[in-house]
Amino acid sequence: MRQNCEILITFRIGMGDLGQWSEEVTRIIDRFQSCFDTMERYELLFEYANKHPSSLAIDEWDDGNMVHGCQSRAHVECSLDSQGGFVAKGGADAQIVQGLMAITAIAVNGLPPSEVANHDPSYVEEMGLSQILTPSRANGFMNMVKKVKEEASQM
Amino acid sequence: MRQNCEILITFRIGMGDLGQWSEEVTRIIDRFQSCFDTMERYELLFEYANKHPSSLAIDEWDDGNMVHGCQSRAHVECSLDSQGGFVAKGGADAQIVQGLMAITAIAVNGLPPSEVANHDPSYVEEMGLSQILTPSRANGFMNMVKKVKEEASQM
Amino acid sequence: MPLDVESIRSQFPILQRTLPNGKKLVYFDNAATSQKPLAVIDAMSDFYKNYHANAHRANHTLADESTAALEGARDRISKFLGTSEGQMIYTGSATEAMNLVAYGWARYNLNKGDVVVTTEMEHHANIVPWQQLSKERGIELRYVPIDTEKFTLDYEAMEVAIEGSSLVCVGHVSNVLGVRNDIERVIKMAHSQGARVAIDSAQGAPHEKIFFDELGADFLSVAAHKMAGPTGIGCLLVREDALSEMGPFLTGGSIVKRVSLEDTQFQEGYAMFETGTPRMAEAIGWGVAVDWLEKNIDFDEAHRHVQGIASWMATRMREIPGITVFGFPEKEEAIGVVSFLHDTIQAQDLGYLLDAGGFAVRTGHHCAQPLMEAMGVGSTNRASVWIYNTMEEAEAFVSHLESIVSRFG
Amino acid sequence: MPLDVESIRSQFPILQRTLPNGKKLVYFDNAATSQKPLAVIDAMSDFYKNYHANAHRANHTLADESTAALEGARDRISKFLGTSEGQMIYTGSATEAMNLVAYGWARYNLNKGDVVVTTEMEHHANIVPWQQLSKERGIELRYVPIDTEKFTLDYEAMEVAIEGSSLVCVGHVSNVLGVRNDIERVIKMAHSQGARVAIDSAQGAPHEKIFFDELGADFLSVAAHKMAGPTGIGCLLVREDALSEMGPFLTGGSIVKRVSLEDTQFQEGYAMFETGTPRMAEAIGWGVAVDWLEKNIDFDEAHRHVQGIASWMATRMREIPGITVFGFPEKEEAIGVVSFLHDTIQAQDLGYLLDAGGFAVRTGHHCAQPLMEAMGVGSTNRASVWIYNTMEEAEAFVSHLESIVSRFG
Ligand SMILES: Cc1ncc(COP(=O)(O)O)c(C=O)c1O
Ligand SMILES: Cc1ncc(COP(=O)(O)O)c(C=O)c1O
Repeated sequence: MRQNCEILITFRIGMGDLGQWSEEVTRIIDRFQSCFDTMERYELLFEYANKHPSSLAIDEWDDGNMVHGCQSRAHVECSLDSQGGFVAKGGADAQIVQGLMAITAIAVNGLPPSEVANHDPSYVEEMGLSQILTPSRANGFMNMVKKVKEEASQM
Repeated sequence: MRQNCEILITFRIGMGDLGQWSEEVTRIIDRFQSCFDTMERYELLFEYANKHPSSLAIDEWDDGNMVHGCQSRAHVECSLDSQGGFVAKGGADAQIVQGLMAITAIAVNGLPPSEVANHDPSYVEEMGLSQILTPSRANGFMNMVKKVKEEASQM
Repeated sequence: MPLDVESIRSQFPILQRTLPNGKKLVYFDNAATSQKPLAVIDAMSDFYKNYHANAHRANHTLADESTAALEGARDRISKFLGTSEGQMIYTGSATEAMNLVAYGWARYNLNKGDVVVTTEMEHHANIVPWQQLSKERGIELRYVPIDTEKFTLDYEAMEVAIEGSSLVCVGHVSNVLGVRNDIERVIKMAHSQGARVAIDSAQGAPHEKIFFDELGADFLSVAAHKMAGPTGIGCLLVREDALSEMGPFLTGGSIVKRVSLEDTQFQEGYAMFETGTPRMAEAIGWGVAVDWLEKNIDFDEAHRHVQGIASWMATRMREIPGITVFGFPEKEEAIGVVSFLHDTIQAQDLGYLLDAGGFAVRTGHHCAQPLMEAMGVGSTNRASVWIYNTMEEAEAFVSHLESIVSRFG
Repeated sequence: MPLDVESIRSQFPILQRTLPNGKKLVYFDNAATSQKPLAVIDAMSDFYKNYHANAHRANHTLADESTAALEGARDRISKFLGTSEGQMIYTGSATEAMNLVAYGWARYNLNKGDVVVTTEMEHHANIVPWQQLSKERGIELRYVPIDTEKFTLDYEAMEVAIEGSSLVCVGHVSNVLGVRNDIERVIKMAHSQGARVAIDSAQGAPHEKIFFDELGADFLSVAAHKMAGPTGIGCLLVREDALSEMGPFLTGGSIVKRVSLEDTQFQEGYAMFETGTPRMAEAIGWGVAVDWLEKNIDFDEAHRHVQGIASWMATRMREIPGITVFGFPEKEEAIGVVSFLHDTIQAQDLGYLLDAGGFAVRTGHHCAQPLMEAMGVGSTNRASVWIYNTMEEAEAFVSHLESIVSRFG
């Protein structure tokens, strides 16, 4: 399907060349790569959603931390921990989005903000999530990453 | 062109089976059939427009004798002559329409109204005018014939 | 004779689609928009490839052909909807058709204190125009509630609401519940009070043959894209006497007899409302769609087919732990829509998980937030069935839903 | 580099058409509507065959693909017109775009005694909405006359007319005369008086690259079908500050954040104005049309090509006995339109006689009756040129016209 391919290509380019990831992220990639099908990938996403390392409680959701362009509600709050490491807390009403947020948090939390500002989220590509991330979902995910990177660059 | 053919077929059916015409009409058919191309047919129509046997003067054009559904203005006034023969007077601002009206007048004038009420105008088909009578022009012509027949049927 | 579903399916190219995830498409989002048979798609291409020109007032062959096609379509569509071409106004959509009632009729006939009645069950297209009118003109807007036990309109409340009203606006079929409202009764009630009636038939016309002249409604809106036709076109059907009370709405070329610097003399009848270059490809495509329906679909059989599938799905889905089905898709007169939710799997997630199996359903408030509120939910998942769906698809759907619930529930 | 007209022509299927009278089509009715390249036709078929679904708020793949295509088209079309997607509102046509200015801006901002300025040269789409507004609201409507010697707007009279006005509505290019108005000057004049400016660019956008943001107009209307795009879609471009002064016009689904029984909270920006199921196939087709133009057409070259042909035709036609050409298609900035009449061959007959040679021209008042009046005629024959026309076609046209005049004149 032509239209769709164009979008996916943009999406790939938007994510830059494949980078090097932390051990943790590499392990997640491996787990996703061993999935049999989309349904299993969703199961994994639900799993990460449930064990989100820094989820944002629903009473902290406000206009300021809202991610625009998502189909469902999504919020990201960024801060620094006591060692100056980056912390992204995320909350979404959909588990799948929450799962993506969890993985992003795992990938960026603890890094110096300057690194987060240049963060390359192409691991979702490696995880085989591009089938799941149809154009507008990819758009929502990219907006979330963009918000994280922007906030990091201002720290 | 599919769409067009459909319309032309309707148009043919609408005109009924080919009938028998007066000597005068047969002569006109012969003249049209000897035309080389559309331009020559138009020349003939212009000629008939100019020698319209009963044209309707422009100051007699009114809402009552107007033919609807023509691209240009067209008016037909029907009456009986002193012998009870039918008389259609026609006027149009386009010569081509005026020519068609002239031929119709030649075909029906002098006939008893009851015959005019059942008038079959398929001679225009025989004249090779269906190329000229694209759908909406055919429509205008058919409306004119319809008006003549309706008025005749009420006499 | 039952529908020949295999033959029907084979005429819809998109139904052969395999999704990027390798699954075959199972399209259960028909209430949002229907798919198109090849004949419709080809007719529009044929127009653009062979005889596209601006219709009307032209003296060249192409323009004449396009005019004939455009007007031929009007003739066939209006006949298909049980009326004649003088009673049909092409619009951009069903939504725009309802706006035409608001701007072209109500603004010319209603004033401060007049009453418009609509219902809680309506699509936003049959609510927001009346709210706007109410704000601008001081018109009183009354809502007929739904009976949340029976999931029908509360006709007794309607009787009261209609008293002293000037316009009653009711949906033919609910896009959320598939409820077929008793529009015949509503029309009678309204007319007995001297009120005009506007029926939103966006969801009705795809499932039930419309006999507009017999029905007696004053206005009825239709969307082409929900009944095998293209996007970008719909129509408003208008009864003759209501039409004579209407005034210009969208203005410009085509709808005028004569424009001078001082004033404009408008065309009469439907021709007063179709300004600008006509939606030609769209009208031609829709004309072919109604021909196609006429030829391929017996509407009674289609209803039995669609209702049979939806009814079976609803019954089976109610047996799945945690699934709630709203309303009564099992009822004989219900129209192929199954709205549902799971207790713990959030609606959007459920939509994605169904999509992972190739099943296209809609998730959201379906542009009917007041109804959602009455039902006490923010959104639903909605599977909606049309003529080309099969029992096999329904079975696969239910079994995929079962597996989702057992894995994610 | 001059246009590669042969390569361009080969991409328009209709240009290969042979008419029922055996003549090859020569299409000189481009000001009425342009033809479409195969890429545009195929893109729409592809949509219907492969990924048609209702856009927005959906969680299934098809809906996601159609949303991406719809929004991708918005992005490319707005960029092509020199602005960004937030400034573009899809409408059904250029006519509807001007009505959106009248209903969505003027009705919220103008009141009794306010002044709207338009001109005698306008298409009815840029006159009738203002007359209606004037009637409903007691707004004063002023017309800038044309200079019937120079066939241009009378800019001195315009200076006076604009004084104290709130809105100035001017055509970019006349569909009857091909005159390119000095819209830059008009925009400056209007803004210096604190008035907003609406440009009717239905005839401008097909011939001249629009840089909306640079231009500084507040509103600008465009018709897709006149620039290689499909029927049934156009747009209004709106400057940010003007957009913030607009209020809802057509209402229903999609344009709302939240609907309750009491009230509706609308979306902001362009999203407040696109209600109902989007014109999806149309937007996608138009998006491909602008891609096609971007790739195949250098607008400066196109202008030279089009103007060169029209200028040559006008010059030669003036030499034919009895033929009057209106205005000055020979001027360098004129845009490919030749309006003409014969002394004795009535306009409609002349149209038919040209059609007999395969030449499609338009005959009538071109929805510009006030201009016709100023020119002292009821109608004209109009040949209008676009990118795919050739000098050979122009030569054949002139020679056929000569033969008509000698045989029928
Ligand atoms: C100058 C001008 N303005 C507006 C329009 C209206 O465009 P549409 O018919 O596409 O709405 C036209 C089309 O003929 C035009 O030539
Ligand atoms: C009941 C109902 N009314 C009106 C509409 C509006 O139709 P459209 O979006 O085609 O204008 C819809 C479409 O979803 C609908 O379901």
